[in-house]
Amino acid sequence: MRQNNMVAMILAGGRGSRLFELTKKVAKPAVYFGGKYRIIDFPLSNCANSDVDIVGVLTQYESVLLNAYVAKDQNWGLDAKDSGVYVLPPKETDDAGFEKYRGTADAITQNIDFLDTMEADYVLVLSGDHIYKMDYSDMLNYHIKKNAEATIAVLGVPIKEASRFGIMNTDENDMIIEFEEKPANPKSNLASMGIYIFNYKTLRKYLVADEKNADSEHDFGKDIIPSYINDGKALAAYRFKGYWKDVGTIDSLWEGNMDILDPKSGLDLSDPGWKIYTGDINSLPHYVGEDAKISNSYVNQGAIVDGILNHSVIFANTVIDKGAKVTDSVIMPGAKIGEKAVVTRCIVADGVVIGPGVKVGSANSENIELVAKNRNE
Amino acid sequence: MRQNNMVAMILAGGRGSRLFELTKKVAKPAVYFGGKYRIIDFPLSNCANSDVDIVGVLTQYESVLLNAYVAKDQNWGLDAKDSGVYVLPPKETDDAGFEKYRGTADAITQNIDFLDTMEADYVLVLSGDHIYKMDYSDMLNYHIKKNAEATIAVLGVPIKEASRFGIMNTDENDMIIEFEEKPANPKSNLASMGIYIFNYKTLRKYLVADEKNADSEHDFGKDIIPSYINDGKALAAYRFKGYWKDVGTIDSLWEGNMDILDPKSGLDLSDPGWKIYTGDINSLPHYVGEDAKISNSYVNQGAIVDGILNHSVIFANTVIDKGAKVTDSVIMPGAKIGEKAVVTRCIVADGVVIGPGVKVGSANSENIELVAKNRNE
Amino acid sequence: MLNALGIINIEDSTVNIAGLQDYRPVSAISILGRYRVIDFMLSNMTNSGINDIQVYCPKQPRSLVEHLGTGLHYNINSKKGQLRMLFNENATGSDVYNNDILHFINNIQYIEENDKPYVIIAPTYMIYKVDFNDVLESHIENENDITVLYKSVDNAKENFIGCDCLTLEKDKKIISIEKNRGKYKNRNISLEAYVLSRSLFLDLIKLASKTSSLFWFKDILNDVIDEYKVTGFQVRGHVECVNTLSAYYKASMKYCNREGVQELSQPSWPIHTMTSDSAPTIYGENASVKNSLVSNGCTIDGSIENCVVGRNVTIKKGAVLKNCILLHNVYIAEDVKLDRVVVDKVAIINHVRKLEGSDLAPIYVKRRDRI
Amino acid sequence: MLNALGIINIEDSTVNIAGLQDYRPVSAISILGRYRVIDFMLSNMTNSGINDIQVYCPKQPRSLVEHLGTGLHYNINSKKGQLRMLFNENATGSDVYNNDILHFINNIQYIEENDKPYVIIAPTYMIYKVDFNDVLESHIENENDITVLYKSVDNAKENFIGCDCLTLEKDKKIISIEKNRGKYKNRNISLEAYVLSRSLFLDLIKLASKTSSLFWFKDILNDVIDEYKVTGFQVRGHVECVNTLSAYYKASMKYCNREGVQELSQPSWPIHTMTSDSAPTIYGENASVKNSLVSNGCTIDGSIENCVVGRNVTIKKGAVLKNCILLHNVYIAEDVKLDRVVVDKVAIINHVRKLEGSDLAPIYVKRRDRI
Repeated sequence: MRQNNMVAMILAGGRGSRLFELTKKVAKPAVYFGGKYRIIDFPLSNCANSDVDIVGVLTQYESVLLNAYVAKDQNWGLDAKDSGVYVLPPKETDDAGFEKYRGTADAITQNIDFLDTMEADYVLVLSGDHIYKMDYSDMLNYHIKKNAEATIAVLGVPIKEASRFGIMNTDENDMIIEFEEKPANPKSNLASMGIYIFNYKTLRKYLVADEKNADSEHDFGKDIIPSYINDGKALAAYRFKGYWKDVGTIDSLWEGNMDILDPKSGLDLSDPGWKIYTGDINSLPHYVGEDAKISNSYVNQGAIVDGILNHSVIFANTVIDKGAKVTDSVIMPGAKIGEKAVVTRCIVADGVVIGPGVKVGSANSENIELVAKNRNE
Repeated sequence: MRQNNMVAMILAGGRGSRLFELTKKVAKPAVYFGGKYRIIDFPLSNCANSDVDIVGVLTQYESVLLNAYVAKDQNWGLDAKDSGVYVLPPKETDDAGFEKYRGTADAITQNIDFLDTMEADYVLVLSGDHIYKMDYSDMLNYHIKKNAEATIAVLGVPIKEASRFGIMNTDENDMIIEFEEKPANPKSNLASMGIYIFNYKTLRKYLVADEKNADSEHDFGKDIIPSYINDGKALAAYRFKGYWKDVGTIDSLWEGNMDILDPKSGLDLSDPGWKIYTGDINSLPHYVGEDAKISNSYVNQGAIVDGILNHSVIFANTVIDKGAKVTDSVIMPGAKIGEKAVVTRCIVADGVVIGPGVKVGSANSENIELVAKNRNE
Repeated sequence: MLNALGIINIEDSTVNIAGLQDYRPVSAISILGRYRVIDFMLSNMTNSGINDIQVYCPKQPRSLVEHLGTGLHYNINSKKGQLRMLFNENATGSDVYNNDILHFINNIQYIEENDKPYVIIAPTYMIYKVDFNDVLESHIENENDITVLYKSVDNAKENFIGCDCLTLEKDKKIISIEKNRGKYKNRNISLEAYVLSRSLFLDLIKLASKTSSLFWFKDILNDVIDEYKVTGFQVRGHVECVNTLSAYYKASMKYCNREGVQELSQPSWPIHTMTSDSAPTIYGENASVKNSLVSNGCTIDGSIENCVVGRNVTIKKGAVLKNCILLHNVYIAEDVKLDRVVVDKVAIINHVRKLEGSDLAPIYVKRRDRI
Repeated sequence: MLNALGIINIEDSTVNIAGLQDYRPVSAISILGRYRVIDFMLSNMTNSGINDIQVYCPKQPRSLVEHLGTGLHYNINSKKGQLRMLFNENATGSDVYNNDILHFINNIQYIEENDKPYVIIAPTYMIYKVDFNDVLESHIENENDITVLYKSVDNAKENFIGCDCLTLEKDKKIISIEKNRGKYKNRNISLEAYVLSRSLFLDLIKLASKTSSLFWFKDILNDVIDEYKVTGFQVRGHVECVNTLSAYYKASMKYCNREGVQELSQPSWPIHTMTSDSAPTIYGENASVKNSLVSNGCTIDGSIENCVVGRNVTIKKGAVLKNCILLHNVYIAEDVKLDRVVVDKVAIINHVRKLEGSDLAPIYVKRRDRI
């Protein structure tokens, strides 16, 4: 029985419309990343590695696959007796109508029953679509040491880009005195990462009040945090140093994948002390054929590579046939690249077949091409 | 990898309004039963014991606790790699609005994606609120032997009660030729138990068609089965012999509990070959004190009994204090019966405290009393 | 997470639970109806947040392997954490050499490759509650080299025989360790549970192994007591030492009352175990039960008083049991009378009409016996 | 569910995988990068719907206990089913007596108390695919007393040495069993996998135990072959017998090509194993890889050809490996040249610049060796 029971709530309802066809069938957090993983494996593995044993995943959009995926809590070792990953869809209550989550804060409000049942002392609010490794137990220790009501993880960004983010202005003790959403003239470069720790007791009161507030958008950044600041609650900024990336567009998803191939990026998935866990698949080690050439690439089990790979990320159960040439690309699970096909600066979606000799993408393209349908010419 | 992949879908959305306060906080399938269990443990344990490894639980009403409960699939041993219990709430789809299940068939229709993902060959439709033990693999073998498109489990009921049920009229081979909902003049005594096996491929077509039918109530009994009969599909009746009970009212819930105490009822929960599994709790064996008298009763671990029990069912973590007298009653988890209190023909809901000396219920009452609030006088 | 490697140690020959121990290691003996002895120390470790635990297994590991599984029911994360069972794979033929040091040496790579800074070692046969966070905190604050858990007792004449006792200075520094031979009433009993850095632990087991092939860890500790800062940490609350059949019997009886039950039923400190999914217990028309702990799955139609009853036990009408401990699946036929008897699992008492032991020498009925 | 108890048997001394077998039982030896030898037979059993399996464990059970866990990754229901590990708890000092019959006798209560009508026994060192539903169906249809799985081979001069071979009548009744001493090319090799009723199995192990304390199950089978209807069942597809280091090497190489990979990658018959959650493998600028099976977690910047590479292996720039099998966590330094070498786990090859074995005698580099 833990003394500091911190329950994580992952906001995984994002429609991810800028990922286009990749999110036609699955919600954004279930999109594939890094040769082996899905995006949501990152916050879930961070939880497991940080001893956060109870995780609610708040889903809403087209989430059959996402729900089924996170329900297998043993993937992240979260199947011990008092652990668990719980799928939390918007719910019908006894007296209210049946409605979807109206905002990030509303998503938590609708699950107050869940947090009560789990006897949360602290609530850790996470987003389901960022790639990073963070020890939330360190953040909790910091939160406790700071005697804060809420702690927000922040990342130093280049000051000229700061106006694209929610910016936290802090005092000399790193306590937050002001929050500005996308300020024209940022006073600080500390961007909110959308990662919050709240003392549940206080948060619960604010959420209940917020629910009744007709003017509220029920959002943490827009409503709850400003209320805390107004009321003079102690709000700490927790500085994170390390790799962090929002992979919300095709280009940034591609960049995140390529970062694995760059030792300088800071994204290391092979640290045995902080593994990223994911669903297990039945497949042999990958097989590299007689005619393969592979350099600077990341290849998962179950792949069959007989072609030429250069600076690419290859998921499980793919086939790269003889003479095919894959450069600067991401090939998602089950995709097949036919003989002598040429794939350059592309993300090939799962299950897509590129016919023999077909060329997709270009070395000089401005944007990465998403190949979401079979190509025979 | 199983050749005959049968996926179970448990309809667990029932509001259970005739169970009154017991379903204020939890959905009917999560209501306690039998000293240790919840109602939904019965279909879930039947699945586990019948080698049905993938179970969808279709919930909608006030289901935080039910969802969290069934999500711990290891409770029923359904946590092996290709097994799982999946919570399936009504969903928002890409193009449609967000709506709750409109009927039993609609609940399955909305989860066609799930059944497709799980590569179902057969779909076993179950209800979440019946108490019985059934080997669904025997029913599947029968279904296959009968070469049926659908098989419906039926129970022989006294003919004079048959007009309260959905009645299956069958030919000499037990193939269903007619279905009558609550017929005034029943031609047969074979009542549908609401347990169906469908060949998924055919069912999928009927469900898709039914979804578009504006006149349909999207119900298996009212719409899908009649369509099958109209189209001359082979529909088999599977005769079930054994204990079966719908525990949808306070009186029937009480009767079900009392049936455990009656060796003649046919409800035996102690068969090591067909265990009913449930969530594990941390508690010692039950403790029986110096002044206790117990006869004809069923007592779970974690109870402390220092009073007098007669013909009663006692759940975990209850206290029956010195001199208290509990007769013909069901005491749900965490309830406390104070010194010299007298409880007769009652269901005392979980966590309820009956003060010292207080009398509830009566030996001559027509109905069982549900005690859902603390009583101090 | 507590940043220490938990080590569940084996016990030496001072522990001898006659009868019960013939069939399984002490750690796997049933206690209080639904637990095994090891559940108490494992729950101490996992409730303290230790997620990485090595269990050293004596011979006859089957029941322990089955009971522990992968540790999910003790709340050990199955990916980040590990409940590892280690066997004395190169055991020597003569049991006298198969001490804890040999176990550690035979598995030393798994201690060396661990990344935790501290180890917390404890045997299973001492039953008590301790939060190892408090122990480790005190260990670090006091800059101890080795912290030894102990309990001041005033009943050492009859209990804890063969256990180590500590002589402490005022600041709790331990200046000597000797065996309790029952000479004095008041003693600081060592619980044989130690906190130290992993590197010092490795040094000590290597040193022990070089010093004598008969040495146990407690022997090397005694040898080096002057070289290190070895300090006692007193455990609060009640300690039971289960090192003989009568101690096992007494410990069981100590918890068989409402206070004992409440002491072990604190929601903040659950005792984890493997569930057997038995149904509740059914009491018949003729049952009479007083001051007893009764597990699930029993069918009781006889009379019991001051008994601890394991799961799936049947007690027929007319049977009268007083002060007995029944392990699981025991069958007691009609009209059998038992007093102060420990009945091992799956035994059937049918033809014997009466058995009577004493507190100091309860009668033991063998596993699967039919008498 | 297949209504039979699965029994994973130990192997006799004809199986001797030099080197690898020093550290773990044959069943726990790594094969094809991410599997253990036992995975193939266990997957046969669970894919056939057997949910109740006993694994008899030889000495050194640690790696097997960890690999098997509670069997969730083999799809064994954790409540209704059971993957039970049974130890030779009363093993005798002399290994010659520690045959399968003694293991069975020492655990006979777990066979007696089982409720399945049939048992299906198989060792792990024969690797093939079989659906036991077909075998059991044929066993019942033919009214066999005992069904013996076999494979007709035409390479028995060099392979399957020491294995049993069957002489069959036309209706596949087995009339005699003899050892394969490599005299003939064509042989019906017994896979030492048997289907029989649980009651006959119990009779035979008791009979064997009475007949001779050196008897294995296959010996008693030979003794009673005229008394029962003992019939062969031929397994389709390819059988690999991993009974020596060179057989292990050859079997690994047999699957190291696109056809081999596809043969083992049938979605309808997955090979289950315990995942280690390694990241994908990273290939550097200088990597050159041909015809190799490469597990996850590797960092490869050297050159490999015809190799089977376990997880978390590092191969530095300039290293050239041909026809090698590397177990997990092996480190190959720059410019090392290896040909026909089997490198056990966690070994580091640094100072030795060149090693060259042969197909018949591949070189074996020891576990945790630093050379």
